[in-house]
Amino acid sequence: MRTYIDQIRAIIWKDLVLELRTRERIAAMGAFAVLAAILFNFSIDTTSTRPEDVAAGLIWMTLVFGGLLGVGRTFYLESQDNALLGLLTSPVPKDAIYLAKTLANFALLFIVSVLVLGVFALFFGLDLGANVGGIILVLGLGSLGFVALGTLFAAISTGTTMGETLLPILVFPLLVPMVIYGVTSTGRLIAGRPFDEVEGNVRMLGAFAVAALAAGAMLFRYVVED
Amino acid sequence: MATAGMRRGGTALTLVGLAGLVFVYWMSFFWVSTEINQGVVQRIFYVHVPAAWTSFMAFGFSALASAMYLWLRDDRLDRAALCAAEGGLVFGTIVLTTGPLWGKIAWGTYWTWEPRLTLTLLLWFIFVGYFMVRNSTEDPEKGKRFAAVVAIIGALDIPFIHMSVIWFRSLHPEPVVAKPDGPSLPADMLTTLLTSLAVFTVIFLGLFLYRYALEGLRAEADLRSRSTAT
Amino acid sequence: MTRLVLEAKGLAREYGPVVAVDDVNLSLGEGEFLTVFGPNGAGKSSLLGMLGGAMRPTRGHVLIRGQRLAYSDVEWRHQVGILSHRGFLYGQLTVEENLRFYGRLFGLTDLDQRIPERLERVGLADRIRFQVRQLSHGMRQRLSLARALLHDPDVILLDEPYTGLDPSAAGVLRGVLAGLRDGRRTVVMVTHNLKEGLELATRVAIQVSGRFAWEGTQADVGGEAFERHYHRVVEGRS
Amino acid sequence: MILFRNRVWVARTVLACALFLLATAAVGAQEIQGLPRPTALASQSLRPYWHVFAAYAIVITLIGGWAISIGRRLRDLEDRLR
Repeated sequence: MRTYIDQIRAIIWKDLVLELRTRERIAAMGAFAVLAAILFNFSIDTTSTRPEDVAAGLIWMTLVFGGLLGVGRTFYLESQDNALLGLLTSPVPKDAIYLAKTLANFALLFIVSVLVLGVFALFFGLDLGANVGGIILVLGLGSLGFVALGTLFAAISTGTTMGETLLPILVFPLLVPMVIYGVTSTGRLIAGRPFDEVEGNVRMLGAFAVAALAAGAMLFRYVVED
Repeated sequence: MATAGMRRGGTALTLVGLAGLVFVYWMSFFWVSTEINQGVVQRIFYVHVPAAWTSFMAFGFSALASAMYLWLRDDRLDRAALCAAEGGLVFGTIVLTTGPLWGKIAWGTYWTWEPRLTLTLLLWFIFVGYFMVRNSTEDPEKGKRFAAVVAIIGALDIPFIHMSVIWFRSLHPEPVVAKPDGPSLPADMLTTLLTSLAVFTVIFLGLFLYRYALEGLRAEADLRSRSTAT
Repeated sequence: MTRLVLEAKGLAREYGPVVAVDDVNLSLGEGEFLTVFGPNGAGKSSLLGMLGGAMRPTRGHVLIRGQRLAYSDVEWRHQVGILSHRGFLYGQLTVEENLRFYGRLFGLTDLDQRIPERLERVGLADRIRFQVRQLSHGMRQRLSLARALLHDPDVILLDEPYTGLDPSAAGVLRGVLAGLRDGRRTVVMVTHNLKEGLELATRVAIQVSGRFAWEGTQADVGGEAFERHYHRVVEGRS
Repeated sequence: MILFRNRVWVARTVLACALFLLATAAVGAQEIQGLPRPTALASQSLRPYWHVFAAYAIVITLIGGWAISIGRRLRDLEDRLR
């Protein structure tokens, strides 16, 4: 068990150090988030819609598309110099590889989601007030569910000849529950409603994330098998 | 040869099913009475509901066979999953086209994000992904595993999708057959519906076997081309 | 009779209708160095992948020290070191970080002694703080070798290790590989380069269309004559 | 042999067409039957009939299309094997 955790930690550490040195994915996701916020801002007719009414949906869309950008490249990191094979021929259980990769992606996406929230709050003039903690929790759980599915399917799409183009086709239908629960609860929290009101949604988001993680850990071995 | 038997059986079942379909058409046009509130458009129900049932069954079976395939690694299971998935897509397409035709008259709109319709649409897309993944790997074995994973994850996601889309107000008619206090349909409508359910199931099984025979033949062809290549 | 280390029984691998490896049987004892020759597409890399536990055999199985291994078995990877012409290294990590990462994956605890010692052996001790992308191809290959040997495996698998190396780098690699013949380890190398493959081998096999078309020992290989023999075997079978 | 296979092909096509025509005729018959009916139905246009007709035609087309496509693929494969 101790080795298992240490192996997970080693892979997370490796992924984050690589990300810190290249800043490839975080820069792409961050830039995408800010630019999307700017475009969204101009895509709304403020005379007919109040920005805060649509902010929740746009935040989640930014997160989903931006996340896809970063998560899709998870395994390209490994494919330069065939390092994935090195990983697979070391005595690490496949589920540990999956969990580590997912958690490293989660760290990145969570940072991006907080950034997205900040940027939208700034551009759309949202008054988050006392609900900031709740919103961040919701975004965190959503990110976790997203990367849990995203990492698994990134491994699949990387293994196909279609590559990243396949990723959205595979994950978008599966992400519907997450988007529904996430958007409704974020929207209500932005509107200043108490956290109790969205507790059920948050639970469902959590359940979705946990189920996705469990399924991913179970099935990942069949994806990377050669 | 097993494949040839499968093929004959499939053809026979399909012909029985198609004859049954003619009968169902006759029943729903000439025999069953017109529903009082919705009028004649309610007759779509006799093909829509059985198609939905068949496609769900097919997708469920595909996911199950996929899981068994990953476990046992028997190619026959993968072939079964593939054939069921194809059938699921065909019947799913029936659901997704007949539903709006009915909805336009009954609800006044072709499409609504009604839970069961949404679920069918998403399942349909998940299984489109199943075929895209399958056909875009260089190593066919890899494609089989990837597709199996897609089918399983899709099946696991169904409860979540179902619960989440229910958050939208449901416009879909309440279940009329599978209810605790017995079916609420008039007897002749119920008979028509149940006959149609049986007929659709038989058609699916027949075409499934027929399709399965095709995959079996393909596997034989692969085997043969291999022995001549080396 | 030396003790058996690596065995393969009826190993086969198919990619759909394509047969990459077809019914290969092996048994190698301690100190043996097997070189598998074969043209491109003969299934050499697939064979090595199955021996290393990176690839699931379609049929057959691998044994290490008499123990039959399951594909999902984690333990087996402790006993195998793999060196391919692709290094399994991360360009943005330093030499030390790369080794430390793999060391942690193998659950090694004495990395502070082990890493300098291994780097000394491959002559990279002075590059320990360099990022891998700053190293030449030859140095990278030596680092990969240090990585493959980090956990002291009994079985070492080499996949075209000389590919892309200049003569001097190849010379260094040759020296280190020669050091592997210490009587305890078992080495399997696959290559299509006859000269490099014969230097260290105690046993030789020629793989064509997935099968071992010819097997022999170093003694059966008579210098110049082997090249003609090789071509005859390859053309005869493919 | 080819003749035989063609005959299967023709039989299938004829069957599909027959079912299609039957559906059309059935709708027409129902229309005539349905027309004199009073009240709720009389106020509706003929549009529902067309929707029913289209739905039933889609069912036939898709099921028949799938069957025909399987048959075609089977034949292609057999030709290749021969």
